[in-house]
Amino acid sequence: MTEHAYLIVLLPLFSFLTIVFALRWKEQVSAVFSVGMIATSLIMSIMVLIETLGHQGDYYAAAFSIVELGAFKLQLGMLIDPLTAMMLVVVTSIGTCVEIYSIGYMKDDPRFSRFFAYLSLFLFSMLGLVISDNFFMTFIFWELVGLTSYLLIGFWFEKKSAADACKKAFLTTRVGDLGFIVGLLMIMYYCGTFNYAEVFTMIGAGAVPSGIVTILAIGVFCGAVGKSAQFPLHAWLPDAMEGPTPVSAIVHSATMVAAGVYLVARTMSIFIASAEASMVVAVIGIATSLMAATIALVQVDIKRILAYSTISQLGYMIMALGLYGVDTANGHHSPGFYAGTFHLMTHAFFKSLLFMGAGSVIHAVHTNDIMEMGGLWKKMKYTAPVFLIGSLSIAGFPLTSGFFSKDEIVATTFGHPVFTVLTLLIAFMTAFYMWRLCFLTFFGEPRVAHRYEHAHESPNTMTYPLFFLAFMAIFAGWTGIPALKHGFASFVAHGEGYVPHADWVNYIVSSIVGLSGIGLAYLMYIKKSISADKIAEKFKPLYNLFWNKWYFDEIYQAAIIDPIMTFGRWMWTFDGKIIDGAVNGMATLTMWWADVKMWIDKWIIDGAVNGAGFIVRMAGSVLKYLQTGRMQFYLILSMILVIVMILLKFEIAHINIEWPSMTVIFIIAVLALSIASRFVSEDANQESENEK
Amino acid sequence: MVAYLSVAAVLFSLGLFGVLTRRNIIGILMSLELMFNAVNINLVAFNKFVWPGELTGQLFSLFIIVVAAAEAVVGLAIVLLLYRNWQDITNDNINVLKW
Amino acid sequence: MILSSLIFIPIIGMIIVMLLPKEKEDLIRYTAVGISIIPMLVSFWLTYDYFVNFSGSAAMAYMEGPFSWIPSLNVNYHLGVDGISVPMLALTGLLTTISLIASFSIKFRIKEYSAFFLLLEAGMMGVFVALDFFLFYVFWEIMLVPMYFLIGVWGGPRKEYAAIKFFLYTLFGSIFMLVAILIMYFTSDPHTLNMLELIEHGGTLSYTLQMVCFIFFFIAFAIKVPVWPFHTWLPDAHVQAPTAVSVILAAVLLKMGTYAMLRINWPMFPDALHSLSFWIALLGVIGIIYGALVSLAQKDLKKLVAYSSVSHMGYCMLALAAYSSTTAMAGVMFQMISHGLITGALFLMVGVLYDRAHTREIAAFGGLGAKLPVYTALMLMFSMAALGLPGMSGFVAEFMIFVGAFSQLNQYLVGISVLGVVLGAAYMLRMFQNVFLGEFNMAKWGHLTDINGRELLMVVPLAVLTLAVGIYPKPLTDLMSATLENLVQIMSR
Amino acid sequence: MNPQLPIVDLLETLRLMLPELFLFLWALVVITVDLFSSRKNDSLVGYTALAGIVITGVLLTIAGDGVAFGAMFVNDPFSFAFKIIFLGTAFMAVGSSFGITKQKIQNHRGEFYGLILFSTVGMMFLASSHELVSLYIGLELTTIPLFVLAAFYKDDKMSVESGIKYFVIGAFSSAMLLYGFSFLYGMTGTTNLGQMSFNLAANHIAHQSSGFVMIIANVTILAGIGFKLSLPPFHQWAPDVYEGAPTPVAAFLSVGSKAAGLVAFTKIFLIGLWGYISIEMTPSDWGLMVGVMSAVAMIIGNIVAIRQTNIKRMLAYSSIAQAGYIMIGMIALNEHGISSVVFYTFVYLFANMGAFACVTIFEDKTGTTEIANYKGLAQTSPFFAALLAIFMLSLAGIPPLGGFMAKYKVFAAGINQASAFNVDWLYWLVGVGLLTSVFSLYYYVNVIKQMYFTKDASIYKMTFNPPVLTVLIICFVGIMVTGIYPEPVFEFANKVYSTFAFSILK
Repeated sequence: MTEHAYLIVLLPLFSFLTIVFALRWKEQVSAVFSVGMIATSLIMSIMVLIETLGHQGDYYAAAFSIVELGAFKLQLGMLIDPLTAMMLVVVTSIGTCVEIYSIGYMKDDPRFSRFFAYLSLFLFSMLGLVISDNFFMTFIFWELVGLTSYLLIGFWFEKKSAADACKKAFLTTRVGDLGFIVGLLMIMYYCGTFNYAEVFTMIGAGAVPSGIVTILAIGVFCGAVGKSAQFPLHAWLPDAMEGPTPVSAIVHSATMVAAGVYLVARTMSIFIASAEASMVVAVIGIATSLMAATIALVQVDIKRILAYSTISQLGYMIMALGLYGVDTANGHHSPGFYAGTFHLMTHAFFKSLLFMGAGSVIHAVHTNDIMEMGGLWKKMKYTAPVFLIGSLSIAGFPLTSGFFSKDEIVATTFGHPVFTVLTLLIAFMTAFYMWRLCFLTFFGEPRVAHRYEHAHESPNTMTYPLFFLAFMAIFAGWTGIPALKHGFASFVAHGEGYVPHADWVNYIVSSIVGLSGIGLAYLMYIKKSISADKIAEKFKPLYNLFWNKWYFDEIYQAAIIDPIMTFGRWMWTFDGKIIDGAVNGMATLTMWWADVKMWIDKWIIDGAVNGAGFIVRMAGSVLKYLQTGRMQFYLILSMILVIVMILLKFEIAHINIEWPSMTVIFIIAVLALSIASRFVSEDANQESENEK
Repeated sequence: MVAYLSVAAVLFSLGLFGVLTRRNIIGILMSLELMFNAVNINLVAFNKFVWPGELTGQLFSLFIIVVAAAEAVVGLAIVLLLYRNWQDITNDNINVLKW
Repeated sequence: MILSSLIFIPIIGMIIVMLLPKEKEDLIRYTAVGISIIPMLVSFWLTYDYFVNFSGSAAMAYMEGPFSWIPSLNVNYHLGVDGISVPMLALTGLLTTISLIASFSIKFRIKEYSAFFLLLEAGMMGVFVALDFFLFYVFWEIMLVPMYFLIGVWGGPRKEYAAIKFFLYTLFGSIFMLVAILIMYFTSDPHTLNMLELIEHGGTLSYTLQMVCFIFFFIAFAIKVPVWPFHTWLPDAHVQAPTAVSVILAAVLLKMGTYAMLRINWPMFPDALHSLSFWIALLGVIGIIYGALVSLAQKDLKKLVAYSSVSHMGYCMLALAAYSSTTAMAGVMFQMISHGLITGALFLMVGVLYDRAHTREIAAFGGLGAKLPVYTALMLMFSMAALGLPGMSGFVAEFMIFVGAFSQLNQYLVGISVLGVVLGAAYMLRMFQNVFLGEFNMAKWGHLTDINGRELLMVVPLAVLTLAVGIYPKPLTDLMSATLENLVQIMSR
Repeated sequence: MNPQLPIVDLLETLRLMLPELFLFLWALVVITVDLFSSRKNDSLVGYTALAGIVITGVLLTIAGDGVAFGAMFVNDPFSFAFKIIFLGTAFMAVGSSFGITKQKIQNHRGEFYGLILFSTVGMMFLASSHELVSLYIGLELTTIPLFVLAAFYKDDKMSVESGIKYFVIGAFSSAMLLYGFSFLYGMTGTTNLGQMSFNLAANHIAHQSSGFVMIIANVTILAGIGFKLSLPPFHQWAPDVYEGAPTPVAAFLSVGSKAAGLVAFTKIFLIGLWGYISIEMTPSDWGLMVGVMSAVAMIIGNIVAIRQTNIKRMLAYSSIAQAGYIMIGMIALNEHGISSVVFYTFVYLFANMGAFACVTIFEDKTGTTEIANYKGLAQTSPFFAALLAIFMLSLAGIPPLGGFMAKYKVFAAGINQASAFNVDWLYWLVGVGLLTSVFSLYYYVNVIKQMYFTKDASIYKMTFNPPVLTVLIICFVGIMVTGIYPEPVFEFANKVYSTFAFSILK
């Protein structure tokens, strides 16, 4: 099966094309078709996974060149290793769930089949990204998932907020891609190839200067920052929640945003060559995670809380990978790679579960505001439990997936005390805000009556996928139980791999942290023994900071977008006024020159001749001789120039004026005399005219 | 010979002066004749003093005299026309065509 | 024979069109399109045949001549094509036909219009096949006249200004070229105007003379490209010109500048090129960033596309500066082709909208995606192609340009130029959002109809090609690689 | 020189002078025919004149090359080329004046045509003259009829004014020219141009400097011819005279008279003063002087023309500029030089005469020469508009029209000379030429803009009478042929060069 893994990628593309060109008007058919395709992909992915489990070593498909210019090649190819196989299954399984879920969720949408087309296109891009064996191909699909994300966020483009959000998402990730491109260029320049294996070999062999590797790695990481919504490019992800909820579930929580993590994991060999770059990665990760968690504490929009939670969790993974890089570069052993990828998988399941659950809730109450919900437990018999399972998992409740993966991340930070403390703090906050969300949504009394009245359980197409995901949210993590000989850690491994061992202290500490978070939420929102409002009052500045998302949007608007727009407008003015002005100015000058003659003739001279004032006339009587139309003027002018010419010629030829000097002197004298006499007679003439 | 040439130069300059300053077109015509005559004197003088062998210069001056006469005729005819149209032969006033 | 036919069929067509009665407008239209199809098919066949038979070598194929044309000036009728002119010919053939189809919306003086258009095609074809300097210059100038009329008679409100500006600008550039041609001619021994021989000869010139000639040629071609800061004719000409003319202007005429640089300017003066390459790259980068920033501020759809051309052609200049990299040169060719396809299509699309709405103001629209789904999809595709999305031709071009330029030029400069990718996305998406997304104004734009069959006929081929080149560019690189490698060798000698 | 007159072979002389003699007699015939033809038959005289010109052209080919009257009269390719140009000018001037002879000067047709023919005879003599006296006579025979022709609308103030201006300035320039001639004679003792250059060379070698007299002679002659060529600073009469004179006469002036000036310039400076100049063009000769004049001509002509509203004045300034271009070829003393002058003049004949013919048609129809009135003509008279547009573009030098070839040839000559002898200022001169040719485009296409770019149709519709149509078609064909297949003309121009006097001397 492995050699036909490209079919996994191509089936969704086929689905997209078929829907666009053939099934556009047949809504149900297109949905079923698209689900069928992705389900087939899922089955094939599982087969690939099983085969990969079975044999050692990675599988490379023959690369296929799309550009070949001497040594420069751009290729498409497949690389199937455990990481790929794992991601394939994750993407296709969540993809299948989401598509089934969407049949119910998008039921009455006028662009129903288009939604499935977009989803198929997304899955195609995402799978392509996963399966790629070189940087170039990765970049291609990297951009394509950006496009589909743009399309899906802007699916309800009539809403201005959606239209804004899709643009924001695309542009912000593009900023990250900037760094990615530079990284790619450096890879091409220093390694001469884009192929992962070759690049890693070269870097591993130290063929590239270490300073360059750092820059290069940070460049590649920039791409991940954009795509995985890490600080400082995280601002687009919460806004991206304007898209339909299934989209949020798959694109903006489980798969596409995890692509950044995937990229870092995939190119881990570069990072381990540079401790500095890895440190940058880790710091960015933890900073993002912390910041997002604080924001999530105070938000009231259900999807935004989940979005910030996603950012926070992604930061976690990034941090883990970064620390792995740091440790490995320093020669230490670290579970970071395993922890990051493991959390990537578990997070994909429970976060998509949470999103879809939230979607189900929104579907029921038609609002995103958790302050308008409450007591939905009774109305939503299926949704509420699975949502709580998801929340337990993310909070790190013992024996859920989240518990195992989060423990590994905590384990990674041992040796970096600051990270350990922050990681635990974040884990606490995560448990708190998730359960704040749960308590406000499902428990207590309904706060807005009419919302509650209309609430209802979602159709089966929506709930069945939830069950599957809930199952995964609990048991997917069990693949990483240290007791397993051939668990996740030995399967998806970088380098020699990591053998996990049960660290009971760690288990207990993180269980306590998680449970205390849940407990605090319980106290505040169920027992109400601690007033949330009071705390908000007390820490007003902090609360405002969190509530306004650390003012990132405002800062970007003021510091980047506005200046660029202003600059653009200014440049435009510059274009019209200065550059064009210079060119037109030359033309105008020429025109002006032509005009000057006419103008002087028309106004000054004629004015003077017509006797308009003494001074003007005096000036005019001199300038008059510029006037054309009088042949004697022409003659005088030309004779003067002839004389000048002769004199110049003398000068140039170094001729001493000899015998006929009289002639010249005469001619000059005559000319001078004639000019003078013209003036005199003219004046006399005019005065006599004036007397008349 | 210098004397002859100087006379010619003076004559030429006088003609030039006349052409440049006369207001009456008839006057200009007369001044032009002066210039032509200066040329004639030059030619004849050169022929006599510098190149006495042939009569080329004198011949040339004869041609010039003839042609100048013809030219003067045409000129006077145009002046007549001018007078008919403008009732004026003052040079400065004839300047409809300009710019 | 075959190359001559590319030039003379349009001229014969022009004469035929002129002989038709003025009143039969449809007849004239269809005749013009019909005639333009012939050179299009010929150019396609030529591309195919070149690919199959000649693409392995860098030598000129289908040489015609040199036949003596004006022996006393050593002017020969000398045509030939190689890997860099063949794609341009196909592009010209295709876009002329498409533009003529797009010209169905022209409503008056159709006979003159069609005749001028065919003359224009002859000129464009001629530029791409000429191997004699004089011939090249003649074709280069021939196009100006029909272009002047096409903008001036059928253009927008400020057409006269735009037309004369275009004419004067280009002519201003041409005189520099003329001087340089004459200098080349008189310094060569024996005197010749044969480009291929002069390429050999150029390298032997003194450094000063090389610089002078290089700069003279560069000015001429840079105005055509247009390289910042010679670009100001472009927005005016584009905005005022009728749709089809904008298409041709963007898709083919601008390419002639870069083509000529690649064919003449670069290989002929290697020493000058080597010492000026940084400055050329700098101009390119300024063009990229500047064009993008100005596009960002535009209020008029067409102007936005026009300024985006400045930005896109900046990439060409950047790559051209990296003369020793085959990748960069391939990038130039790809960028030329893809810009021709994409910007041509964008102008067509803007024209389609303008024909219906009679305005091009971005702010006047909104939410058209709801009413015009097919149009929106196509527009989205071309916008994405313009901002360099993978899978489209623009991406391949930009990527190769970056890779090539990075390997040779100042790497900080290239790093800055990458910013253009984001800015490009910014202005395209801003436009797309304001026109197609958001709330739909039913009262104002309720009467708009989706794109019709004729318009699809002209846009879809471009879309298909954009995708084809983007997804599988290998045939094109195979077509050009031998020529490009040879060129790079000559340029870096 | 041999003091005895050579024995003249009368028949040989007659053969050589046959065209001139015939045309002279034919002019008399034309005047006579006018006396006997009825007033109503308004085109007989004109056709007679046209026939005479055509016959002269045929005779010209019979005449062949040779020398008569002791080298006073020389027929060589150079003179042949210019005679063709003169005859062509006359033909087109006559052809395009059928309109005005019908309306304005119906009582004086014979004289009108006769004078044109007389003037043409003068030019042809000029082209063949190889000697100062005959050159002077030829020049006067050219200009004196033109004085009359310029003032031919005898009841029109403007026409008369232009006549008197032309007269005074023409006579003045003759006087200047003659003054210079007299010094040339004084220095060399001969009026034969070929002999003169030998004597001058000897003189130059003997004294190592030609001295002061030479300079006076040089400058005054240049001034005299400058007036004929309307080179700045001797150009200012041209617009006034062109505007006032009857349009065909203005056309005749702008091409014929200018070509005559060119001939005179060539004869004197390139033959007579050949021994004096050196090929490197040291600063003490006329090259730089003419160069500056030509640069100023191109600048002033092209820039002032931009703001003209009257098409005749515009064409006048344009012709000043064109003279500047021709002078570049004149300065470039190489294989391209003189042949480029011939070629340029040849093309200029078609373009300018064509343009003037269009102006004549328009003026006959509407009575106006304002450019603004050409508005919208493309729709009512597409043929007329297209032709005028082509003439304008040719004047501007857009390929593939003849004007471009001519300019190319001229600039090639300049660059060739500059690069061969490292004459820097010649580069600049060519640069000015090129730059101003860009400016010139502006006013040339301004006419096109008026005709084509308006949506409203014109209120006028042009009609053509047969002769003027012939003229237009000849001009069109001429422009296209010289543009697309100029080789025959180039070949002839090269022949002119190879048989030209100074190349023999070299």
